[in-house]
Amino acid sequence: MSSNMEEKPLSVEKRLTLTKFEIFEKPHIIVDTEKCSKCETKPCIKACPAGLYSLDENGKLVFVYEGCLECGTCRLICPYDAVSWSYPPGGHGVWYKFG
Amino acid sequence: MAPVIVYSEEESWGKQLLTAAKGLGDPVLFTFNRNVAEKLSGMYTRTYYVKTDSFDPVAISGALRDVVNKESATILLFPCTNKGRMIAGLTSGALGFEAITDAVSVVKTGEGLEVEKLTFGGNAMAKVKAGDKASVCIVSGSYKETEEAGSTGELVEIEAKAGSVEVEYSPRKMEGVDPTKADVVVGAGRGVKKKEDLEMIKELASLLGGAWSVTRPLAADYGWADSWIGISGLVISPKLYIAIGISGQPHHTMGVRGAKIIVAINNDESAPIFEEADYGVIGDLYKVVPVLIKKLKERKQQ
Amino acid sequence: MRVLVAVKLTYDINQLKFEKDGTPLLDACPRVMGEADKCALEEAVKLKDAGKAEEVTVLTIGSSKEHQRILKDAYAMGATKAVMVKVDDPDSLSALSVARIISSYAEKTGPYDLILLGSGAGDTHSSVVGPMVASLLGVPLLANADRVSVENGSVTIVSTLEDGQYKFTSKMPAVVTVTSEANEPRIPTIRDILRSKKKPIDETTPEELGAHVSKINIESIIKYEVPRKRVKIDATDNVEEAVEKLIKALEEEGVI
Amino acid sequence: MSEKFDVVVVGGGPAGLSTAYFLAEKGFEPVVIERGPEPGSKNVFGGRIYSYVLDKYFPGWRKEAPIERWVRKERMSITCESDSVTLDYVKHKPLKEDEYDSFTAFLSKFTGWLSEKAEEKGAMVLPGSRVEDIVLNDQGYASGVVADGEKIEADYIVIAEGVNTLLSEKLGIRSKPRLETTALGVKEVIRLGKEEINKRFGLEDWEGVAHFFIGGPLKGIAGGGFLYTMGEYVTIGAVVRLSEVNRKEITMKDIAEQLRLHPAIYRYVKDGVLMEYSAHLTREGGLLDVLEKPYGPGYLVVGDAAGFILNTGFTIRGVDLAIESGRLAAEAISKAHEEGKRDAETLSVYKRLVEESVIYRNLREYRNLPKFLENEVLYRDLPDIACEVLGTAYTTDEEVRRIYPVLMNSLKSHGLGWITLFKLFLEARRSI
Repeated sequence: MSSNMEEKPLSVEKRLTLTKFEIFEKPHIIVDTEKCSKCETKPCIKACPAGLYSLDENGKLVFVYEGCLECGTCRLICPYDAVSWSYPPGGHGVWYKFG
Repeated sequence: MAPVIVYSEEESWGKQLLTAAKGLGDPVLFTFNRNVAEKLSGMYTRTYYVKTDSFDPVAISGALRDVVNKESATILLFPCTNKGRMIAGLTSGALGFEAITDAVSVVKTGEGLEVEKLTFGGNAMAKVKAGDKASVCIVSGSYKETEEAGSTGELVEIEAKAGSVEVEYSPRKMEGVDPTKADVVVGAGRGVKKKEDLEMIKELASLLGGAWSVTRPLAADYGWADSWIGISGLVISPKLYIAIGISGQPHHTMGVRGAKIIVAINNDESAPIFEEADYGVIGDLYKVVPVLIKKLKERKQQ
Repeated sequence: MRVLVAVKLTYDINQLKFEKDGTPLLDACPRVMGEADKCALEEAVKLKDAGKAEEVTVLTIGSSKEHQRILKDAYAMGATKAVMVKVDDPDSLSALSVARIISSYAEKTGPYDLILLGSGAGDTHSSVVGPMVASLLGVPLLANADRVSVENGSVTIVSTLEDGQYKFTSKMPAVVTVTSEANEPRIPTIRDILRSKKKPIDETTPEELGAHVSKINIESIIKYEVPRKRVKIDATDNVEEAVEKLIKALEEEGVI
Repeated sequence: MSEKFDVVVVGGGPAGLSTAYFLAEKGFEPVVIERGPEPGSKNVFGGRIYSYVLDKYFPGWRKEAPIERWVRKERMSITCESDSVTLDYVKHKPLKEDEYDSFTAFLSKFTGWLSEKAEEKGAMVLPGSRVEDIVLNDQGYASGVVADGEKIEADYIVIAEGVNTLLSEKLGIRSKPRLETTALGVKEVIRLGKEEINKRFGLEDWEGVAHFFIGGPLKGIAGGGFLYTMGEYVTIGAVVRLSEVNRKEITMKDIAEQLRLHPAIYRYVKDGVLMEYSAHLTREGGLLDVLEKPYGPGYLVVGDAAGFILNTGFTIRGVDLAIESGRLAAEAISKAHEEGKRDAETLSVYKRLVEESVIYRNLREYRNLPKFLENEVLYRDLPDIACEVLGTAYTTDEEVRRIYPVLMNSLKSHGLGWITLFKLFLEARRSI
């Protein structure tokens, strides 16, 4: 996998492959997407530094937990308290080698 | 010339490794497959055929060791397959030879063997000096198959000593074509959501007159197939490989690097498989594959 | 029964990065206990849990803090003894040298009924060390186990090889190599981790074991890329057009 | 196993490990429970640590801590689309190693070192376990924790969870951080090699640069960018208020790359190898964010979890304050233990100690800064004005270009009058 940088932006997906993860089989963050359907601004999409929140073809909010940097932004920014947020179980999740 | 012993249980491997062996010395074949022995004995200087009822690695390696001693050979070549690695390890351990795996080229120099080999899951290529007594496992596709028949080689039949391992074998249930021999292979990965959806993959494979297979999780975790493509499974080198819904973990891509053309169909633009592909189709496989099948059918009718 | 498990500290190849000139940045690459090795250890600990094994000794070759860490992790998973064979640069040992160290240790501290290893390391993936250990010790090899069962002094494994599925059975002692499909290694609880903290790590050296070792002579190591065309075809909007483009390209390549 | 510990520290970051270090020094046997697979594996910061605190408590640290570079150059840039204005502060006098007052580091590695120090003193560090809850006894005293489903008892609990302190929220002593005073930092680690870094930044040996900037890709956004030189690497990143993300057109996942490709930065990191991408929250409320009662029956709160973090406008200080709060927590627990008590009243000595310490001295001094930093003028107008004025000053051709009229025009076009500027100046004087 190449991480040599060129003069164009690297997608966040690509950048996330450079960070080490010990992914747990179950998600540590659960999003109640029912609540999201009421939310007009959906700030999570803009705010998540890993780009894990997006909309599907039907305009429904989709969240994936693999690649979560555990920053906690979505927990704070969600105006509808739709994000049940916790840390992954011991030994799992993001593993910063530099930090 | 000093003898170079090739271990092979398959015709195609026997021909690839013969090409490699010729550059190193006098090729001698060792096999427990009678068919292979008969077909290839005309190409090798000598062929040892071991009679055995089952694949007991210890018993087979014992027979090979006897042959190595008899021939006073110092270079052994193996296919870089699971079985090849087992026999290479057992034999080299007993003989005190070094074993180098994942080799793509082997050259003899004044100081011994110089081997180029893949490492770090195929992400890197290392050049190593292997000394003068070594077993080398060669990656499929590194050498072209030779068709040259030499003079009628000698065929020696030997018996393997009974081993202590009981072996039960159930052959791979082959639906259609063998991926290791096909010109076209269609591979399915985790992007394929349900087992029933494999039908679409199989249809595409049969339209192209080729074989289908899957990645390791689909075979080992979900049980959708008996074998998989990758460094720990089947290593293939078809003319065309179509990777469908495959992200491209190094262990998978290393198994398909011998392919002439690789096509990847995946909706994740950042999937590493695109780095390994000649043609990367970015799109939903559930939309792309049906259209591909439709167009190929139209093309056939024309 | 006594079980010996050999584990390797491997580079996480998914995290391996390269300098512009292709030199691998190994110093910056995270290292972990081999995935398959961890499954081998899990099999051993399962035997202990089932009351079939009394001793589970875990051995690794190396001398770094990370080697210590994986041995502590092994204790936390349930190993009863951890051994570090001190070698400064274990990655430069040849497969044969590694096998000699493991088999010498087994001979010196044995007999062991079962010697378990991962079927291959995530980084080098040679898969020859287990077979070599078997032949050095002169015991049967059962390799590439997707499933392991031990009953009445015999071990049976199921293995998927190129041409089908094999079931191998043999009396113990035996060497068994385990694939990463064999099980899901346990996640230690805090009490396990707490206990592991207090356990000592035995140290020895290849010399003490009388194992003759040699280094492999690596002349160069460089990023490897198969030259590919990397033509992108966008099928997110117009699938029909994209597929036509693909078929045309494959026709021109002469592969369909 | 019915083991009971003196002290359980939740979180193996700088604050938690320091608490354990100082406790162990006093003869306690603290246990640090860290959810990451190794100490430091969940830690992220910008890149700089101040020396004074280590000088005080860790003799010999300059020889053994994982120091990347000693900071010799401080830079501050106001960045526009195509040009920037930079203030460069360099210490010219040759410095001995023990004279540098700050250094760059990777926090994961630094924390790993702190963990070793704590263990040397006799603390036990248990990575790989997540604390889910604090156990309260009948009298409402914290008496243990639940980690990955198992209960561990202790006389004292120290909460060192960092910015997302879920346990404090569960205890009801803290509410969720507010968007207005919380910022998201994103960061990239780029490998360039030591020699190349020295060449590009005009450095010698292991000297380093700390570079802070506003504007550029962050134009009009309350936040700043940073660049630190590490031994073989450069780290770049941006820190942006969450309320800004809410209000403005800004996509956090792209910010780091926009920063990297901005001409003011790209020239420094060109041809590097990207090694890691990370993100972390930080508090920016200063004194407003500090926990009013960082103590309670049987527990104390330290470091980031207690709000001991300081944004000076140029840099965010956390590690030094975390270490200091760990020392004071150890002090407080030791005192309480001598008296055989664990009630809130006895443990409140911690708060008094903190108030007398370097932590409060600084937080108090900078208490008006967060408000000042909310001024949009700083991010929206200042970069343009600065670049326009200096752009004129340094342009010479046949035209007559005087600076003053340009300044006046520039101010006018940004709708800034003297009164606004004067107010801003007064505010700045009170804050910085």
